Amino acid sequence: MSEVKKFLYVNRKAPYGTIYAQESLEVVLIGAAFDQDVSMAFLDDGVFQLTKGQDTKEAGLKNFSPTFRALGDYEVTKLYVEQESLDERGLTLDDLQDIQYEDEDDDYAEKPSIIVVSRAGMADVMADQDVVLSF
Amino acid sequence: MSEVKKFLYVNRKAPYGTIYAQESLEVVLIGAAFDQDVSMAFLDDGVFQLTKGQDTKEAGLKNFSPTFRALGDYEVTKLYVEQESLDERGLTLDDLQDIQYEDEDDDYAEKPSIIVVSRAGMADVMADQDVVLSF
Amino acid sequence: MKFGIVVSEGPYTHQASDSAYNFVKAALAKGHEVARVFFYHDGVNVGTRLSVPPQDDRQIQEQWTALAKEHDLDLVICIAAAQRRGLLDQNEADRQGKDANNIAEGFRISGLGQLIEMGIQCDRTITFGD
Amino acid sequence: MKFGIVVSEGPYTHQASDSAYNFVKAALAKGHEVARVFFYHDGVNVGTRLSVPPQDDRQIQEQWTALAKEHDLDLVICIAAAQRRGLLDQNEADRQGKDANNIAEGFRISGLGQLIEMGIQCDRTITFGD
Amino acid sequence: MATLHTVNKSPFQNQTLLSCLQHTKSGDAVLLIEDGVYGATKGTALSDAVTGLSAGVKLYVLGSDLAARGIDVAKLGKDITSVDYAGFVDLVADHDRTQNWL
Amino acid sequence: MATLHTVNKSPFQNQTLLSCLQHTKSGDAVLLIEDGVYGATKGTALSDAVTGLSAGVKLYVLGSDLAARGIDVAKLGKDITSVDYAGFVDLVADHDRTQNWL
Repeated sequence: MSEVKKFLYVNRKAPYGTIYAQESLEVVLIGAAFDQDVSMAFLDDGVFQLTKGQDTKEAGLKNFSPTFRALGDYEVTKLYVEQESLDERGLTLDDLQDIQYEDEDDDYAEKPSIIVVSRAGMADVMADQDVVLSF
Repeated sequence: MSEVKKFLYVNRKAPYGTIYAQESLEVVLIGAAFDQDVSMAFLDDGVFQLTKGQDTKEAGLKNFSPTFRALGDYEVTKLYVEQESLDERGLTLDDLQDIQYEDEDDDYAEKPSIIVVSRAGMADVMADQDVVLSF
Repeated sequence: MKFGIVVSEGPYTHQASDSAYNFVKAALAKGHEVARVFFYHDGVNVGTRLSVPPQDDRQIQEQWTALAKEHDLDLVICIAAAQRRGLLDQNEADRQGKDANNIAEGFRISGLGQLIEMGIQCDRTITFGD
Repeated sequence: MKFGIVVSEGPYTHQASDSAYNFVKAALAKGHEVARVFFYHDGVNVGTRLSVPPQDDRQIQEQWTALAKEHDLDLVICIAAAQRRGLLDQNEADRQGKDANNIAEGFRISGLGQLIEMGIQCDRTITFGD
Repeated sequence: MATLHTVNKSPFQNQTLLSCLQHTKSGDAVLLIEDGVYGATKGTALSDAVTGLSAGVKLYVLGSDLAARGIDVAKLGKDITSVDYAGFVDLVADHDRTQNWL
Repeated sequence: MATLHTVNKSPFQNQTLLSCLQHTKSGDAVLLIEDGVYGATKGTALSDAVTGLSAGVKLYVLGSDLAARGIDVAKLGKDITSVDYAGFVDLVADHDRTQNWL
């Protein structure tokens, strides 16, 4: 495809209470086939989507959190997470899943997909896009 | 009907952005036929439902705000409005519709249906109910 | 004790109908009576038989239909809310001149009076919504 | 300029589909192109022909169908979101073994790829949701 | 004549929990469900406010919704009790009315 | 390379407007629509916060949503401009991208 656009998927909502987080991921996975420059933003309650140890069995819901770890296989490797959003919610990077991708330009070395940025840094990421889709 | 219960309809959401305010009113109108002891509570963004001068024509929505003035005809005469919620939103009683009912025990004198209460007073109203329905 | 349940949001989009389902199951398991489940607002969409959720996800409508069958539950869809949202039984389809209906087994369509009646007759009324 | 529109909430329950409709009309009136309207999440419910809103209220589905006819708009309902929520055309009903369909005239069902393609091809993408 | 209140929204996004707590009476209980469970953890920007507004009120949280969201019970604020759906049913039965803050 | 942000939720109920304003860049515009228009009035518990976070940002509000809610334009905060849908379309066209805060 001749034109490559910068797509940002903005995730500001917690998982499970509403479907937006899950249906956002479905867009990202389909979108990966289009060879665009894809980033995901996690801020506000969106950072809750990435927590590890989610166990939905007793609640009777579908656990979609393992899908985040598969994003690297779809070449979705830039997951921007806002530091202030983590802090306000009492979370650290240790509370989040370890999401990695294989860097084909570096002998397939495993590298972290999560990029922690400040609020100002997140604003810079947002301002650098062609298409911003919010969930 | 032998049993009379105290029903409270709690309205905490703004009108038009979502349908809850409108469909709450539909419940109240139907419920009026059941001869229960009915009150309505307006707090948080619910106080916005009662503002006067709503004109939905250009927005293409249905203006349901005149229905509040008809509540008296359905013998729904206790509309509790929280003072703190008004204050936070920069509203006074003058910004609300003048909603009245005819008191059949007082020679059909027109009396105001809106009862402004403090937050503590609203908590007292809530604690004095048999059935609380939230919208 | 006699419980009445209100479900105010649609399936999958909100967790409300899942929470209500879990609550009803637990109440029945404890020997309580669930006199009625009243579906209002987008909750009416729980009662469509046309949904085809992913096979690895829970089947919300089928769960309710099965629970209603097992415990003879009264699952009532509000007619006014259903009309706005396009949820019809055959009777309503005929009345409105529509060429199809989409209600699932175990649900019935009725008026808002059923909600008030539920509140009057039940010891507790609990709403699951947004 | 070429606009792509996303509608993410259902009719009446949220104002989103009304706002999108007003925006599309204004964009067309100003001579812009609206390349596609993509209905996602509960937005798929805008496309049911079975709704019967009160006669004194706006008829949201009919408004969209009429606008699509007048301006040859491409109204696309996401297939994955529609399956969860019970919005089907005849083709999907046949494929899923369902005995009815409920899609309205002027809408078509297609995949999420149509959303991405819209984002790529349009100068601006605007979402109306919750 | 005590009330069971339920709250199902994240307090980081929505004011509902704070409004609920400001309308409780001494002896009431508040049960956090669905996204409301995020209000039950300690060490957040809101935990002091939740604690401060909860005097005289018993706080509960639905365990299955905690687990779904990956929140360990060790992260709960003190005096917050995790219950299952059977416990939820008991709370409804044991209070005179339920007020669901939507 | 400026952005048009839209916000459609009441700031008294939901944190979205404040989060949006904290992520704007100088030269951006924020358009309040639907229940978001409640963030545009002066003399509220939030008007100082909105003003304080809006430095370098142009604030707009959708007039038809103001009218639907019975808000007189005289109640708007200063430097907040009311536009119609045609103005909304122009704002989208005149900025490089639109970010809708949902």
